[in-house]
Amino acid sequence: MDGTYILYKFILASAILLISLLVAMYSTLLERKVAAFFQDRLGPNRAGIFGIFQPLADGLKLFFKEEFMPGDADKFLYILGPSLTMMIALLTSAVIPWGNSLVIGGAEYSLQVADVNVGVLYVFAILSIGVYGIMIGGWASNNKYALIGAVRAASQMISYELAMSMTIIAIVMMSGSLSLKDMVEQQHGMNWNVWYQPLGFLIFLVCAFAECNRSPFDLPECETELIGGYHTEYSSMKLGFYLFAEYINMFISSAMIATLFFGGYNFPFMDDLHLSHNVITIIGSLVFFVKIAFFVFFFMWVRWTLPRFRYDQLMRLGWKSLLPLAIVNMIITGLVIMIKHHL
Amino acid sequence: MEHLGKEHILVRPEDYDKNFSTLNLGPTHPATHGIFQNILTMNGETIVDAEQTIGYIHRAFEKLAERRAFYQITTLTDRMNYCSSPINNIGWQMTVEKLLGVQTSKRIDYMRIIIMELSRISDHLICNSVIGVDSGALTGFVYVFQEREKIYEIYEEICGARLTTNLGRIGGFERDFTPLVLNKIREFIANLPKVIKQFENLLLRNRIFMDRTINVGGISAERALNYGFTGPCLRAAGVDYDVRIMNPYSSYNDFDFTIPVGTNGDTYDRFCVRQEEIWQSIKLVKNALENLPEGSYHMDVPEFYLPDKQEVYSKMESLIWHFKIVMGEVEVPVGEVYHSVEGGNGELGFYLVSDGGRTPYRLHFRRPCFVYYQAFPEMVKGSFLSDAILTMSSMNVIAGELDA
Amino acid sequence: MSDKPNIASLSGRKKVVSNKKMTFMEMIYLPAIIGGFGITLSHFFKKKVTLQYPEETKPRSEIYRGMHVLKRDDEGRERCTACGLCAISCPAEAITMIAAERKEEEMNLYREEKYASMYEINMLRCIFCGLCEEACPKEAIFLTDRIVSSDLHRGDFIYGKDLLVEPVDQRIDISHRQTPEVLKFKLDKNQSHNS
Amino acid sequence: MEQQLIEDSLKERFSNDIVSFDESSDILTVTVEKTVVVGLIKFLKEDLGFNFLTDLCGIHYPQQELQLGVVYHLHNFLNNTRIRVKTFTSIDKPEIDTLTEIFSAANWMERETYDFFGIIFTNHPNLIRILNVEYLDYFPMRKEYPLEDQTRTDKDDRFFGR
Amino acid sequence: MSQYNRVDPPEGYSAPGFFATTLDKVVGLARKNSIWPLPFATSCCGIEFMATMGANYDLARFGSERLSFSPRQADLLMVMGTIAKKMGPIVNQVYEQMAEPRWVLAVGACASSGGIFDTYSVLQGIDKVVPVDVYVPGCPPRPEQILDGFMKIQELVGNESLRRRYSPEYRELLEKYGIK
Repeated sequence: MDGTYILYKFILASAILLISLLVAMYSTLLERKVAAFFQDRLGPNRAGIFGIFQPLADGLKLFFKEEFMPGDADKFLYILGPSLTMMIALLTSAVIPWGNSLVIGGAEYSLQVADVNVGVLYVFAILSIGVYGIMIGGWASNNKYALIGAVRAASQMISYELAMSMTIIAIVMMSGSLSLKDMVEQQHGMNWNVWYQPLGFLIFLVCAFAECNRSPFDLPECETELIGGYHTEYSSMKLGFYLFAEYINMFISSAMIATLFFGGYNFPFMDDLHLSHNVITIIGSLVFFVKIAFFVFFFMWVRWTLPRFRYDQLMRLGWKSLLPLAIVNMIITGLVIMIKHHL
Repeated sequence: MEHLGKEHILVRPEDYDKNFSTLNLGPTHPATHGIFQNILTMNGETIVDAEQTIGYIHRAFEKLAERRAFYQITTLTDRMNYCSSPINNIGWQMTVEKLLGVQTSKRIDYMRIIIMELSRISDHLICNSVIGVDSGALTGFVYVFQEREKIYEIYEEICGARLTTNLGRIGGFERDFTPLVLNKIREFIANLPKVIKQFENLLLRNRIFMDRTINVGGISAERALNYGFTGPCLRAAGVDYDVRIMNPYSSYNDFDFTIPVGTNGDTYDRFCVRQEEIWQSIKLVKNALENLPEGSYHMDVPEFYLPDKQEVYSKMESLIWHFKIVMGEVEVPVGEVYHSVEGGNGELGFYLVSDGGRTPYRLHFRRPCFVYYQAFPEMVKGSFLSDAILTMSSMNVIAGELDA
Repeated sequence: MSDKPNIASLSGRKKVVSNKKMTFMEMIYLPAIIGGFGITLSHFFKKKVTLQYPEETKPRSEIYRGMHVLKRDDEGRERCTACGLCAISCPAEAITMIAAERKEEEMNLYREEKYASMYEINMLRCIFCGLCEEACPKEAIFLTDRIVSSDLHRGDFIYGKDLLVEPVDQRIDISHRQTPEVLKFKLDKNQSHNS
Repeated sequence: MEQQLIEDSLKERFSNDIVSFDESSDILTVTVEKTVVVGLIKFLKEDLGFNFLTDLCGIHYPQQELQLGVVYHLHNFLNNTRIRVKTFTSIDKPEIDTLTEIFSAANWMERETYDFFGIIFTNHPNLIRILNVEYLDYFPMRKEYPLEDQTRTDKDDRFFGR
Repeated sequence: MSQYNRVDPPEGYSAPGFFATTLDKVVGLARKNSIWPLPFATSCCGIEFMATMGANYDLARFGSERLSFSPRQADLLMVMGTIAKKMGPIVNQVYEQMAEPRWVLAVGACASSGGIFDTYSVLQGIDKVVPVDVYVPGCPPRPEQILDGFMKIQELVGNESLRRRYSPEYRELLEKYGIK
């Protein structure tokens, strides 16, 4: 392995890390602005024009706020919780193909940090660890509301992971690969998976909401019931990590939706433009971010429109509706593939 | 029962060895909207038992009323059910009028109906939108609050204040409706249906919301009556008891309106009943506006209604009367009356005992939500924590009214 | 007769309004959810109603009950005669005053023979109910549409005459708070000693 | 239902214990001995259809022999009649039977009355203070106790007889 | 009367020639624009607070629409409505649970002074149990007044030194209220 390769990976990884953080940071502002606009309000506009410094203000304030540790808390776990959540949220971005490759000086540089050949499995593995951060935090706070929040988060995660994986299996069957890069490559042009898997997309979308603990599945925090849920006892930057992780998760989930169902960095008529490979790659990456932005917006749109589920209804929806539907979807996909294969 | 630590945190020793946990809901929980406490005994997320503590904003209204002159009591009733204070004000004024035997003119009655129905709208708007907030849909709340803001503007134009209005006087109103007021009301009534419709579309037939509310916190008509339910909560259980029709006051019998009822008294029923009552109120305001007779905006109540200012400035007798009224040295009949109006939450009663003095000898408020909130444990037993919160907000417990 | 209520109508105007049966379209969540999206999105592009408060202000009603003013008459004399009716009518007991006898040389300062040498309203206690304005037989105290500003010290809220009495050169117009009859009466020159 | 009819049936049943009838007031008012009040209300509910307890409150007349009173308001929904029942008790031993067996609504109302006036409702399931702090050592609504918070510092009582 | 009301401005802040360090300024600016309130709404003023949060007045413009119902996360305790004596210890406890730096805004007559309720059961102003930074008069105050009070708090926050919250004067003030 030569030095250039390490340098390139290092730059790419830092760039993606930075972008994730930046996007998450500004998602917080976007969320507040979007909420305001949905509600006929203006939203933050005092900190800089359009409230552009609002996230900085929030971050700085949280940073300088008093560190607080409840008397009966488990000290180690209490700190571990938010750190784990934050770390895991950032890990997923490694396997997402942010764009095709750039050719510089004859060498090809892929815009994916790691093209793991079991990328999908990696994502799921990481995502399912994510809930530990919440669980540990909720447990360590030694607060009943936090505990209820943590328990809810854990059970919610388990129920929806299953349906989510089932839909992915259908996709995997179609692409015949577990690598995200391959999956994107197969959706070249307008050949997006969403056209073939509308039901799968719907299920995946719902599960993504549940995995991110976003409304209408925001039971673990659920302000009006559990005050703050798992982060009730957290203050200062530890709280900041939790809130931040939520937005990073949202960003990553949107990226996953775009990658799996909306062709990632592919866009229609990309072959008809007759542009150089590098330009196409850059446009592709931008398109990818537009797609992500739309889904981030969609996440917010849903939050400010719908009431939330009740705990048992959430379980019922997960196990009794989404899981059977996902299985049916999988079987149909299998049948269609089989029939096509034999024709 | 044993107190550990701060007095408001209760731990029952007999629960130590059971697998139940207690959850302290309130007094500063976001869903209590106002202040009261529920100590829930929980089995997982299921509520086994609930124990209520109230009185966190007990302000001694009744004692205070014994030290305040009759005309000053509107400032107290304002702060009782502050979501619909004009109803309380007017209810109190009608109680005194009943004691004095004053019959108000149609114009005053209709003006009162307009104001009372507007405040009923504002009361129900806030309650129903808060059910939305508690179920996680915040946006509808902001939409209807813009309409509430318009009601505030109307109040402000009528009496000069937004929320605690001190509106109306014994024997009528302190000033007439100006054309501006009438215009504002017309405009408001014309615009409101659109917003209500939109609000209903957001929630009413949305399955998530229906699942959250149907068969949640239900109570049978029988139990509801036994618990002294009135208002939307009783009507949701299927009993069409409404003071406006049973004991028509203020010429309510001139108008035709229906009494919406529910079927089994659950949260969804309460939501629907309130929503329909808003529609009925819109109709009532419209009708009352159309038929508003001409005439004076106050009756001749020499004991309480201050003489015209120009007379006070120029005539000695008027000045003396003015002094007498303000000092409270007027002849008030001895006696006792009970008068009730249909408040935002139900039968709002005033039991007034007068000994002829400046102040009431005893004034007891029958506060609807104080009476029916005690059924809360029975209504939430066996349901989930989330249900308890929706039940609580759909009962529209106003702390000011609850604790007096 | 038992506990059981009359299932029939008490009022004869009963109408069941809640329909708990869901149609298939409602069962599958999506139509209502998409409808909801439509509603929120339509608001997204609507003109915002927000008032940018410190920069923009909304005119308050002319009869808004805000901070009090102690009026002077046309010749700049204080109208208040310290009769105490406002203090008695105040439900919050926020008004205190000390009456004093007017001296010969103060004829141009005070309208009546008795005046308030000290007049204080505790603005933190005050509930702006307007009863003092109604009780005043001398057109001396009125509420205005100005608002009392917030402050850092509790003691600073006791407003004395320095803040309450209107400055001679900056009169506050309160005529819209008065009935047309009073305004007409005030035009009457024969009655000018009264008003 | 006619007032007369109610009056007659009550007289027939509780003739010895009824202190007075008052028809002059807005609602038919019956004053009874405290021993029978619960029985009377039960009779009103079960036989005369007064199915709704509108209100229950205390009252204090320091100058009377039986100083403390309880006032009940009942409502017959079907005939739309109301009735007011009063009963009085001495302040030394203020005990009245509870109504919670008949009306669940009476629970908090009685607690409130206890809280304000110190009237003890015997056999009440949970007769503790409801609105006031538990350590309050007097019954604030009795006439002899002051209204004001004694710690108020920003009021000058010298003026106008306050 | 005012000695127990408010935290005095930091020593030397108003003195001539004083100027805050850059960090102080920046943090002050950040804090000022990100005040997360804990709405302690008990009665009427709470409804006006809802109006302030609503579309017409929109407290969010100041970066404060994120209500923190958990005291740990809040910067500003907004006490709105009557605080009865039964409630007093709870206000104190909530204040105690808040993480530094914290400010208190007493909204409305009842919270500030007891208002019309000069009765045996009502606390005559929350400054009896917690130190108050800004009082907002009115019963209830208009949303404009609440915003005014809020901006006063912002001013206070923006001008405060980073370290003041650990100063001996501040500790002494808290000790007066029995807060460690």
